[in-house]
Amino acid sequence: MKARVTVTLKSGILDPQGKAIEGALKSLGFAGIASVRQGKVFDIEIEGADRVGAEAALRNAAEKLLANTVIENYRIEVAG
Amino acid sequence: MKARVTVTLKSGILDPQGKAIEGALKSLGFAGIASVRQGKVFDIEIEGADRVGAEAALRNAAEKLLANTVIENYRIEVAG
Amino acid sequence: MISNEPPITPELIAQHGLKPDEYERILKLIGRVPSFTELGIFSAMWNEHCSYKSSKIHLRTLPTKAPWVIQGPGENAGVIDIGDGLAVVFKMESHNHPSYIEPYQGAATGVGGILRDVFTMGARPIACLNALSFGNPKHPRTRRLVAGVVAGIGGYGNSFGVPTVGGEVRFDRRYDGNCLVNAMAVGIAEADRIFYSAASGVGMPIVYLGSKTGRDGIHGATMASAEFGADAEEKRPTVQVGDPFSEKLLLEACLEIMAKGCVIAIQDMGAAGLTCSAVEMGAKGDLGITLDLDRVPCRETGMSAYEMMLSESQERMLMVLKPEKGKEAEAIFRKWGLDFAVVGETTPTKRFLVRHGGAVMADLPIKELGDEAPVYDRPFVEQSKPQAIAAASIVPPMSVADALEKLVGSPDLCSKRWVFQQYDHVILGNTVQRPGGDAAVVRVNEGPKALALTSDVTPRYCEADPFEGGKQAVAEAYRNLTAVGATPLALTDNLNFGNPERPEIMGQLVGCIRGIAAACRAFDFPVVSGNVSLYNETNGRAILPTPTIGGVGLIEDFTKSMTLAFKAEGEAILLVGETQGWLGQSLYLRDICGREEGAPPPVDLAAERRHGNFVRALIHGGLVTAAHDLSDGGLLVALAEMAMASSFGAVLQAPSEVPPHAFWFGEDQARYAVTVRPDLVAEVLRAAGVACVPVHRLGATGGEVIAVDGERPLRRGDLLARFEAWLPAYMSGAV
Amino acid sequence: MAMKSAVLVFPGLNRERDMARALRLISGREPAMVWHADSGLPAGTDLVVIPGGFSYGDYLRCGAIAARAPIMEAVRAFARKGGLVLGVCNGFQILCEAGLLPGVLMRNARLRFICRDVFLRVERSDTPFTRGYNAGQVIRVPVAHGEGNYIADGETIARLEGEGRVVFRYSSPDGMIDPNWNHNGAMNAIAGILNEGGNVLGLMPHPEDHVEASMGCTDGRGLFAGLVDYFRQAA
Ligand SMILES: Nc1ncnc2c1ncn2[C@@H]1O[C@H](COP(=O)(O)OP(=O)(O)O)[C@@H](O)[C@H]1O
Ligand SMILES: [Mg+2]
Repeated sequence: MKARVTVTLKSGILDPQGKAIEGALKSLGFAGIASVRQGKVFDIEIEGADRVGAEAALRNAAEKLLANTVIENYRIEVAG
Repeated sequence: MKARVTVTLKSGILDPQGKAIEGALKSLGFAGIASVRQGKVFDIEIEGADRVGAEAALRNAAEKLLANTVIENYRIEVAG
Repeated sequence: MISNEPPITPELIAQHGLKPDEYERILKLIGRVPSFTELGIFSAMWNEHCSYKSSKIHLRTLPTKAPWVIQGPGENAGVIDIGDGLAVVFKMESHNHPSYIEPYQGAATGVGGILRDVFTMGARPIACLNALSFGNPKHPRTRRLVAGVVAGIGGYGNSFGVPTVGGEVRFDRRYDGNCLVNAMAVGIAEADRIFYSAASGVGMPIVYLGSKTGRDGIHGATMASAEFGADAEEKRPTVQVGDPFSEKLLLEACLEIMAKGCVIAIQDMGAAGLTCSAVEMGAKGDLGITLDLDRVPCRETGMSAYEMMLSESQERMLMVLKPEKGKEAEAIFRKWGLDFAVVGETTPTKRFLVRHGGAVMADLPIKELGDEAPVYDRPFVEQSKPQAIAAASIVPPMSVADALEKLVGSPDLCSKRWVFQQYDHVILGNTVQRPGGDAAVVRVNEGPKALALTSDVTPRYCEADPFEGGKQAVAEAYRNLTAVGATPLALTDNLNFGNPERPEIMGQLVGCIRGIAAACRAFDFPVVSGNVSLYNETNGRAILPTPTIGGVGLIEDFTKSMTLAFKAEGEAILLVGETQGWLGQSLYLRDICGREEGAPPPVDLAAERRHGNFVRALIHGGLVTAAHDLSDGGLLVALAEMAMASSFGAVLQAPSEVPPHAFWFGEDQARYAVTVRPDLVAEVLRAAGVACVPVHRLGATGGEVIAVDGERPLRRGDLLARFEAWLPAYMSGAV
Repeated sequence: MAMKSAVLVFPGLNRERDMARALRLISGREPAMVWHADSGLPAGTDLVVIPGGFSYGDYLRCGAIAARAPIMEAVRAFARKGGLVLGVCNGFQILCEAGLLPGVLMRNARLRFICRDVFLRVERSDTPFTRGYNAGQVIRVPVAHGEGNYIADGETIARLEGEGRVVFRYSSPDGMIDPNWNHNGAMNAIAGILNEGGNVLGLMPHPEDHVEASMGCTDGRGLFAGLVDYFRQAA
């Protein structure tokens, strides 16, 4: 099974990289960019076909390692 | 408008980060993880409502700045 | 030979960078049409990068011996003895083309490669340097290349954990289409525990260590020797990615199994990875090698023999281990989380035999692939020497003060802080002199010994007169080491040139090597390692000839190393060496007068050595308080640098014989500026007389300004601001 | 009885030698080097040190993977019992990721790795880690990091400040707090903080690289000398 965990910064947490990219885009002449926030995606190959088990395991992995829940949110999608 | 640009490594390109995370997940006792690849997401707020223009601008931004097209692919989604 | 490989066509042969006559040679050698895998192996081994076919006969003329040389050219790195049972292991290598195509990864893997060359020999790396040449700042690509290359060098070295303590950054439109990234690594080993690449013993297991093999950089070796055309973009996907984390583990694991006495021979996998390393081990040991590719740890599925043999995946090593120590070695590698696999064995046949999926994919004579690969004596023309330019014939377009202001804020002379601040230059706690001085000084273990390290070359001199330019590059390295109080011991060279198939380019290469050789001989300053990078040209336009010299010197007591900053108010400023006011090819002529002409300053090798020995003796005798070598920009720029590094200005007079602009900005060689306590000036002058070294008193330190006789005084603080401003402003897009 | 220190070694750390040398020179005793896979600390350990570097390549997030290594359980237990723990640079990041210190260290404001000497104002001298300095004293030590930009939510910052747990701040050479001297953009110019118990310190700069007079600067000595003295008194 293929799964994707997307980790994004909680709103309110400042994002130096996003800010810098925002600035760079503006200086490259991209009008109308209001804001940029950067996050991470993890594309994970999982053995077996137990969707439910996989989701549970991934939530656990996100909580324990993939996301720093102090500053980050995460979303899990398991592709059939 | 909200848009998301997702940048992932081209297949075959070494992903040291993914490799290290894979190892960490295994040593944390997550069984059945076959592989992990890490990518980036950029959540971008765009002023106005010109979907088509926005997509064009984002493609341009991805090519020029957000993705390193030597080793990365990108995907653009503009949410209505 | 069973295989489902593509047939060998003239197109395929050409794509592999093999010339028709070279292919003929292959047919004669093996008496049949090569397999696809064999063609790949030949193309990797016989290309310029691995075979040195265009440069070898000329490299042989370089002096490589001295009583303190333990290993000269021919191994992964050079080795010299510094006493106390310690040896210094060092080498410089280029990663030019990959860095132009993918600046971050190209530069990063360049650093990774040269670090491996050093720890492969049993040394722990203690310092890195990097010599960078970029195109015109106004060229659209330059800023991105600078940002990417610098980030890549820092990204790899900082994470690996070696201080990056020195280097060079230059800009010239001639590098617009080919930037140069030359990385140097220096390590310390026990003199009686050096490891070499020659295999020995028949039936010995060949072990693969490090990271897994992927399709990274396939054809990287051939790419690195291919002239760029419009199709450079298509060459992109071959760029490999560096993993400094794995390299750090590889370092620790290798040093651990070396200490445990497990290793017979070791060779890192660099260009053309498995092919180059296996062939080198066998050829040097006069042994055959058999590889079983089914045992090679792969990252990707379905890799062909061709791909595995040409893959340039990083952070990999090949070793011949003592059979009885195999288990112990494997346990150590597992502990560090690295791959370990026996992939073949040594044989008595002198054949390079490669098996995959039960089939023989290659069966070739190993010596002809390796140390007996073809060498060329390419035709070359020596260009005619340019006319010397009389100082009097140059009308100064602005005052000396204005020129100084302009020069200290120019791309080539401005502070490179923006660059070296991105490199960890203090890690390991042994950096005595950080970037920004003449040579970096790095303490050896806990001292008292220290190494002085520098990298130098003046490409515009080399183009105007390859022979004098070659001499000057070595002379400047010699001066930089001397100025910190070090005794120059040996050097590594990285020869960057255009297409050697053009006689005028070949002439530059030959001329520079002759110049380097002459200087090395005159200074007892042998070449112990190096690297050649040719075909640095785009659409027929070559780079400036750039033979980078990496110099290493020894300081007996690191607490006595000399710095260039003024130390106190009211000290005498003395000029060591003769000044005619040589403006030909000077930065003053180029950046102030807008003319790139004339003969470069000639280098009097005997004077260089005499003046160097004199300055070193003054430093060791505690007679000087500051010392600085004179090079780009000439005397006044050097004095400004000494002032800017301190909190004192200077009051200066010029002698009348030489026109002021020529005296202050001429680039005459064999010169130093030193400061001396007033009460010691007489003694220094007496010593100079005895040593037949010309020394002139220029003035004294002190005050807030640099006041040149008859010129507008310049505030030290304002000069410093200009000096520091250009690079950050440029990188932020402001200029 | 000289201070007994244990230096944790994770794959990818690279300043463990600098740290071990500083501890040896100042405490007169070789520290124990403790491998990440070990489950326990040496008996009688006074001080646990997590040095700088790039544990696990700093992949994922700086310190994230190391923070979850087996040995960290032992460190947690050691800290819970009041044992002194020092984390420098990557060590600071690891302590934050492990939840032993609050907040996170983000990319430097200018997004570039920075290596240079900086000036730190020592805010307190009444902690085991800073007793070798005077409150308000300014020291010069090197930094070398790409992600040293300390941030935390308003509440956490308020608590840190309220409880006097900010012990080192980036400052000008004369001790002024000034954005021009805050090279990484850290909130409130925070360079080093304590946990609630005052027994766990994390800081970004490298005092261990400024401890030898012959190398030109000894401003980093105070931190180690203070700890040695603290344990001498205790004994
Ligand atoms: N310009 C040169 N001067 C002296 N020695 C050189 C030069 N170029 C290459 N060599 C030597 O030739 C050998 C092969 O060089 P190279 O292929 O760069 O080493 P490696 O295979 O370890 O990367 C090395 O020992 C190197 O020191
Ligand atoms: Mg090598």
